[in-house]
Amino acid sequence: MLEISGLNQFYGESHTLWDLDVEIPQGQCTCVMGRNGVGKTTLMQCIMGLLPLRSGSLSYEGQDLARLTAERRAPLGIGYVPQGRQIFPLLTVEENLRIGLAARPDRAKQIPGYIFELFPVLKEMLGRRGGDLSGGQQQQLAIGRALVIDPKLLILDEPTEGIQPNIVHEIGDIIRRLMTDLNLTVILVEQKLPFARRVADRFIILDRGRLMASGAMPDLTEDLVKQYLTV
Amino acid sequence: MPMNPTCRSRRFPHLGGLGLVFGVLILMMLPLGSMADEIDAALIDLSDRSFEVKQAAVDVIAAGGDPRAGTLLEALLGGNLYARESDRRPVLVAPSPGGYRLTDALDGSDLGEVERGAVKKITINNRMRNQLRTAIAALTLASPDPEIRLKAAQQMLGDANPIVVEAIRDQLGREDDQRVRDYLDLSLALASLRDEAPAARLAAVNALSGSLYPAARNALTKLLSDEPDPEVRAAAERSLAAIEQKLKLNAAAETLFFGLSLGSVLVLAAIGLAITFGVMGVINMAHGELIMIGAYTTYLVQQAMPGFLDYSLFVAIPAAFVVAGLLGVLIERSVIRFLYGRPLETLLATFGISLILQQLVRTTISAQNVAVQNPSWMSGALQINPALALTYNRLYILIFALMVFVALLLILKRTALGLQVRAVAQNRAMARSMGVRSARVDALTFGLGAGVAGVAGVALSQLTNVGPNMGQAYIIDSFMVVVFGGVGNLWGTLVAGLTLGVANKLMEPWAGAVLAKILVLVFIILFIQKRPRGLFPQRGRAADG
Amino acid sequence: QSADDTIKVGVLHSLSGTMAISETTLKDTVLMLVDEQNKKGGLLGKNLEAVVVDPASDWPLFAEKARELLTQDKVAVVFGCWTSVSRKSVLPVFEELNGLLFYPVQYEGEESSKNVFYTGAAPNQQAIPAVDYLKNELGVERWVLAGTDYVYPRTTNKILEAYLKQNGVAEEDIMINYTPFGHSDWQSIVSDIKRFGSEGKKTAVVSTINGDANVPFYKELGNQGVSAEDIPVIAFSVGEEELSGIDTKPLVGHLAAWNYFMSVDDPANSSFIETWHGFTKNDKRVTNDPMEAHKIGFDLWVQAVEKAGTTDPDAVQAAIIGLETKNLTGGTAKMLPNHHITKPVLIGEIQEDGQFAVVWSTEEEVPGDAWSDFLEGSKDLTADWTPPVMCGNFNTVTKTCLGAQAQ
Amino acid sequence: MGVASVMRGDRGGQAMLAVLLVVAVVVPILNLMVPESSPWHVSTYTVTLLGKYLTYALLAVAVDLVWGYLGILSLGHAAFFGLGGYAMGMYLMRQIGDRGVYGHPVLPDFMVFLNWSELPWFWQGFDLFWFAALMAILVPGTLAFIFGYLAFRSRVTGVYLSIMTQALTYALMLAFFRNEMGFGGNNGLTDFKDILGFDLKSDATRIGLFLASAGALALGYLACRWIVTSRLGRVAVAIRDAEARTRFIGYRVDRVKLAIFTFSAMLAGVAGALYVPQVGIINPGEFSPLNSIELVIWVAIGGRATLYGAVIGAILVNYGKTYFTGAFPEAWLFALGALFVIVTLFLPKGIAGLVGMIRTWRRSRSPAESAAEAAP
Amino acid sequence: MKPVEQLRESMRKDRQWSFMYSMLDLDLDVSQGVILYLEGVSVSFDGFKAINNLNFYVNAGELRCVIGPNGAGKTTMMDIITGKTRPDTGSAYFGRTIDLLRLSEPEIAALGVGRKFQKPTVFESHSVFENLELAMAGDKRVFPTLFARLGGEQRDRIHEVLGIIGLQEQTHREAGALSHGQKQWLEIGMLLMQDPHLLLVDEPVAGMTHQEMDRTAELLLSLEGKHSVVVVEHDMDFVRSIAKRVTVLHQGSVLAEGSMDEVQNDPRVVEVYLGE
Ligand SMILES: Nc1ncnc2c1ncn2[C@@H]1O[C@H](COP(=O)(O)OP(=O)(O)OP(=O)(O)O)[C@@H](O)[C@H]1O
Ligand SMILES: Nc1ncnc2c1ncn2[C@@H]1O[C@H](COP(=O)(O)OP(=O)(O)OP(=O)(O)O)[C@@H](O)[C@H]1O
Ligand SMILES: [Mg+2]
Ligand SMILES: [Mg+2]
Repeated sequence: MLEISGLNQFYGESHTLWDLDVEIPQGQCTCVMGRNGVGKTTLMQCIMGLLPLRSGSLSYEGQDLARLTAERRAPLGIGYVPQGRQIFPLLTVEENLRIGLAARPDRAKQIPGYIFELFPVLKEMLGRRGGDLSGGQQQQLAIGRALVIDPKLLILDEPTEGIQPNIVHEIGDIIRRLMTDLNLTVILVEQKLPFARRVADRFIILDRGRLMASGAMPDLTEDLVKQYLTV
Repeated sequence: MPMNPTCRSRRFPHLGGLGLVFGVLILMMLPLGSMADEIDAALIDLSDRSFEVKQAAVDVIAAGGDPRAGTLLEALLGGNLYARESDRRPVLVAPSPGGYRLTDALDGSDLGEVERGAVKKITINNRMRNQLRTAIAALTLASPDPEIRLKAAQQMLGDANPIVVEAIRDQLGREDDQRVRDYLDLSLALASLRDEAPAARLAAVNALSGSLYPAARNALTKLLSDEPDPEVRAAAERSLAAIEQKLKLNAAAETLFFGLSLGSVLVLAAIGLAITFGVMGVINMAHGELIMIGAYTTYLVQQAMPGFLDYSLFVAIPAAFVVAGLLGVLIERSVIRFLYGRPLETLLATFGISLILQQLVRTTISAQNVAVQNPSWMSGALQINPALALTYNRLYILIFALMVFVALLLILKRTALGLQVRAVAQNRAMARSMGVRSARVDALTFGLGAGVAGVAGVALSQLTNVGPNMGQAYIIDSFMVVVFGGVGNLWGTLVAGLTLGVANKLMEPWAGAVLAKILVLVFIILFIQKRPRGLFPQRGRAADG
Repeated sequence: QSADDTIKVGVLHSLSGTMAISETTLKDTVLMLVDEQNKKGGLLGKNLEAVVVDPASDWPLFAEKARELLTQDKVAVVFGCWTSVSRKSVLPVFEELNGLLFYPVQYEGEESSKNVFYTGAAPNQQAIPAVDYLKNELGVERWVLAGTDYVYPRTTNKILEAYLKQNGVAEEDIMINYTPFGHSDWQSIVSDIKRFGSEGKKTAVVSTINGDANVPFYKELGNQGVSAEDIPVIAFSVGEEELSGIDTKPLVGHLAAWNYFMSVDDPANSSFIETWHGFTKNDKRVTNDPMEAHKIGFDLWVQAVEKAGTTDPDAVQAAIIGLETKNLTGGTAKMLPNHHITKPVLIGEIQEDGQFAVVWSTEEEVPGDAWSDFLEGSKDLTADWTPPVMCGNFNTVTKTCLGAQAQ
Repeated sequence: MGVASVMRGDRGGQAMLAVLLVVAVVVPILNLMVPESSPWHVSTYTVTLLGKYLTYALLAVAVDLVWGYLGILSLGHAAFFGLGGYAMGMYLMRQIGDRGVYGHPVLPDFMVFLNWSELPWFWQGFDLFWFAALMAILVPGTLAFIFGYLAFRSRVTGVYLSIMTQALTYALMLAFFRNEMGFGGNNGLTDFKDILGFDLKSDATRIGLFLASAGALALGYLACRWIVTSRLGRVAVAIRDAEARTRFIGYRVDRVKLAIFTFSAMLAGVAGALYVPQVGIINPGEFSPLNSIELVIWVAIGGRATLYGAVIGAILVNYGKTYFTGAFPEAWLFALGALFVIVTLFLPKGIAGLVGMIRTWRRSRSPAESAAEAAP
Repeated sequence: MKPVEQLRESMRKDRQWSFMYSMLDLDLDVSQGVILYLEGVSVSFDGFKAINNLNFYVNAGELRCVIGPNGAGKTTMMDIITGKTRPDTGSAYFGRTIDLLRLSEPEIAALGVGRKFQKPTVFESHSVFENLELAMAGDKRVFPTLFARLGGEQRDRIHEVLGIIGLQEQTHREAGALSHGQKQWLEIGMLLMQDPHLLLVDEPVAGMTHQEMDRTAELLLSLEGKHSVVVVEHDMDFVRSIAKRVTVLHQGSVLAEGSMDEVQNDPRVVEVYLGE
């Protein structure tokens, strides 16, 4: 579904991502792992087009993503739940959700109802400013917002951060369900092994901006964990 | 030389009018023929250099009783009367291919075509204008057209001459138009104040109670100063008190209107900024110049359609919106789009743009102000009562400001653009990730703000100067209004503008214009201490960081 | 070097900022005068060269630019300034460097410098005759003195107030009102004027409202239905140029007092207007009073230079006093020892075409008076820049020269 | 703390001070000792101009201190500058003595003219230089203190604060325009004769004022440097970036702001006091809100939060103005406007940032060199 | 409040002249063994009751975990303690004597209440080192700060903390360029530098790996005894590893309180929070 090859990224002069070659297979959930500051978020932002690439290519369903601006990627069906939630703080919950409607291929005028089923809090808080929500509520809103655009590829950057345990659990289920129901492909950035193991099909491990290992989830050995995920 | 000596009175020029009416009424009874020569001479005198000679001539012509004298005098008053250079005969002119086509002013006969230099306009002065109006009034009080009679009655209001009073009484007997009757009644009451009989005076005093005509108040005040009869005095005092009371109420209403009207100007000037600055966060120092561009568009539109002044504004409003809006888009695409996320630098760049635009107007049009005309429906006033009139231009601008406000509110609250622009302003990267085409949204929004500024320029051109500096006059106030109202809140801008306008006007009578302004500024500074984020603050967790 | 065969003429008028509206025209005027003079063969066999700078309506910048003109460009004379504050700002510079400044705008008086020639009207050449006209010809008994809050209106109004009171006008029949620069909301003030004028006595407004504030003022008058017949307004700062920015229909009949009107029928004026139209390649451009003042000032300077045979400031100062030139309204302007000139006073009524029709004029020219006779502090002062007095503020009672010139 | 420690790491500032020192030594020599005919002569015109630029530079430094480091976009500094200027102007007015046009021994001309019979109370004491000098600092300082106390206590921040400072300036402008205020109305104070007994028209006095300005700039610069290199300076930047957070680690934001804002206002007052004798006039136009905006622009052009950038910006823009208004009197606004736009677009960090940009550019061209540079 | 009272309130000496009047002089009184008292506290926003008659006590030297569903009011409670939000009713005392509701945020901070925010906020244009330096305990009034110099001991302390938070390599990097997790650590470091009596730690391990979590747990446990710590966290593994006493908030008030086991087995807690 998404093929990344030879990707290099710089913040000013500091080389953050080094010659990444990653493949995200269709219909599966790929978990991106690594310690703090290895470049996971940076990679996601590159995929979303929020950061300029130094070199490399991104091919999404055969299309060259790198040549498209960020706002042209969402309509292709890429939904993004960024790290740190990035709610529009002064828009109401409803407005936060509506923003994505314009990018839907079917031009729907209504927020899909299943989102409220997934996150009932959002329904209760429809008229409240996004910025006023509690951290966990905001995180739920962020996921809901990404779903509004009816994505084919969903990028989740640490989506469970700050969410209460029962909902975390539920989010795991939701992800799996969406993948089967909507034939969704998911890229998940996650630090928490149990969750990652439960939800993801595949993993890739980054360290200092380089791809260190990848494979099917069961292949994630304690060795790898020790080497790349512990300090 | 004038035949009526009172005309030359220096101390009491208005007696010129009086004497004239006197003359008219007397001479109406004389046989017409004996006057003919004198009138002929008077017609020649109209083009004399001396205004005294002219005035005397007008007296003669008016007294001549010629049925066409009214038309001639009207033409003179309207500045349409010319004198033929060859024989100084007064003529009416109509432009024609070769110059002017002349008609005799008195008998209406066609005098052929001449070149432009062959006739000279007959100028009149202030005093003559007064004289002419009174003369025309006297000639037209009995006119069949009630509108003309009404004008005449208004003109004669308060005239104390007994013969005039007689004529008024006469007319009242057969007058059937209520508005005219009111004026005539009032005139008679004013006249009766001077009656010998206290009872008559008393009746007149009571009739005048609460009348808002300045003439009534003045007459009562004057009466009080020398009225011997205690009963009449008491009544006059009462009447006067009633008048004062009503005047006060009217004055309060007037002040409120002035305040709202000033406020609406502030709102109009600021509302475009409420978008470019309030919503988008661009510190747009060129906002004033966008207003200026709108005003110049009005000017150019009027130049382009000289015959259709009354419709010009309807063309100018969309034109200004488009011109200023496109300019806004141009500014946004060429400069501002590189500066998002660096709001303070937009200040710098737009300040530079404002300098360039000012100078551009100076070099391409002129450094002087240009004359933007008021369509006829924008001039004059809606007379609520004799003491309270709402000027049309202010009234329309107030309404217009509210319309613009509502339109913008709908755009921002009800359209996708409104939502998207707010999203982009709050978090550009995230908005783009959601598929919002931020470049388009920015350009459209800035264009909208600029276009609204242009539209404001159309309105302001009706009130004030149109010149290269006009933008500078509004920029400070506009920022003040937007900030005072609370950045990002359109309602805030409306309420802030109107509040500041009314506050200013409430203070102006006792503090004077300058001090009032200073006090309003101090008030704003102190008020902000209580509400550090304006009247309608952005609230919630996000706002207080 | 070319500097030797040209004589430089400095032009110190704001081309940007608030005053550009009025001053750019004067810059063009001086350029035209220089051009005309060069066509006539220049001066002292040399070509004139105009040096234009832009003090940008910024008063300290005026002083800086004056110094630049005098020391860097070494101009022989400067034509410039409009506002009083700009003149006050450059005055010390001209005195220090002994330059020559021709100042073309009507002003408040109370000044006479060795280095400045005041070719605009002093208060006695504008204000007092105007009030006389209103009083005598229109029978005005109540007065509104409305002005912008700065020196010129303050002075003029003070002089007028003193003058009116001397003429038996009661305190309560005078209303004084000051507004800030660029005041644009005249609703309350016009309404007050209307009320003040509706109390039975013939009322007139004497307006020293400056610049931009006039347009909204007149528009408001028109809209509130204050016609010239009810309450005439006589203005001292509204000329043809200002009117060209206003829709004049509602203003017909209001008055202005100046020393020149474009509409004056005089051959000199016609040819001036023709030259102006030719120079600006625009036959819609109007002429106005300060332009005439520059024209007179320029002619007098040229004559003085020719008489002195040099552009040396001292020589020109000495030579110019007493020189005469034709003004554009059929009279003569004479440079007086107090550095002011003689001027006729004309009163005009605004016409629909934006021109003024002269309705009254003084029989002969009025000599400009630097120090008003109606002000306490200055009634004993005179200015005389001829020997033996050689003083700009000479106290005729104590026979001393006051102030800085004393040293 | 020594000058050396304060200036450590401030290459731009070191260069700026060095240039300032050279100019302060060379210009007087070239003005006073070199004959006018020599091409090396520096005219008095130039000296005065330079002196003026230096006072502007000091003002810009004051603005940069509060804007660059504390994040307060003050549009009120023109007012502090103006107040300092008025204090000095009042002293200079009193020095005129009976040399005014009306020859009144005490009252300035405009008061005689307005029929004032005695000196208003607020003019008392201004015949003494030390008093006027003190006032030039204290009046702006006090105003800034009161204003700041109210505003910072109420947590007025961001554009709200900017616009309030602008309202303050605007109110002061209108107030000073009023003739009743007793500060000469629109004409302001002018026609000064001498300062401390020295004739203002003499070259030596001008040089003196020029040197005083240079000295004030140097001292002001060092003082600001000292503040920004202290921990308080770091707190200021912390406030700029995350005001609320700063509170939660225990700093009283309002007091930090108040202290620095007041100091900056005093500095602006000093600049104003030095400005007035050199340009010869102070009038309410100095309070114009647009002046304040222009001032901010000097700082932005030079480079915000560098201090020396403010100096460069002030001098550059004003030199540009002087030059353009003479060279292209009818088109100079195009040039100035374009300058503003171009600097913003191409030099996001102002002129001070140019050095950094060139360095990066050089490095990106020759990576080998940069590696060598980074090694030690 | 009646106008008169309002006036009196605004004229109160400690308000009017608060800049001359140092609250720092007050001593923290924990003689009852309790360092924080929240009693009957309620807050509502636009009619929504975020905190509802909350009673909450923390003992001196205690490490307390607070859990509860999203939106239960945990962050809001911290806002109240640190002076960011004023409650509508109720009282908040720090020790027996110090009324937190009368103090401003910096005063509270100066008294020894430190806080790590849920969303990491660090001083982006300062280096990591400077961030720590600014947070360091000490006299934070204007003039002392102006003249403050960094002593050797203080420098050592900063380096020690840098070690604890694992950011030695980043010492001179701008904090703005740190990754999310690194910022979390920096926040913790700043909190340590403040050396407060009471630490309020809002979601410290969000975005951390398991091992980092363990380190954080160790760190917090090491503070216990000398400091009082309130930790809010949703990661149950983490909570389990440090918790002695746990408070569960729900809809703005305390739902349950007790040992981890008690709480975990409380059916109400399971229902609203933990899940099966
Ligand atoms: N805006 C920036 N400018 C410069 N460097 C940055 C910027 N953002 C991140 N970095 C650096 O790039 C590296 C990768 O950051 P990134 O945010 O991608 O990490 P991450 O893997 O998502 O970490 P975490 O698990 O903490 O979220 C880090 O070392 C960080 O310091
Ligand atoms: N300023 C505000 N305006 C409106 N509602 C608010 C405001 N602040 C908080 N709330 C509401 O109060 C409730 C409590 O929020 P709080 O942030 O304290 O929750 P929390 O317990 O910290 O949740 P989380 O675990 O998700 O961080 C939430 O429902 C939130 O929406
Ligand atoms: Mg990350
Ligand atoms: Mg929370």
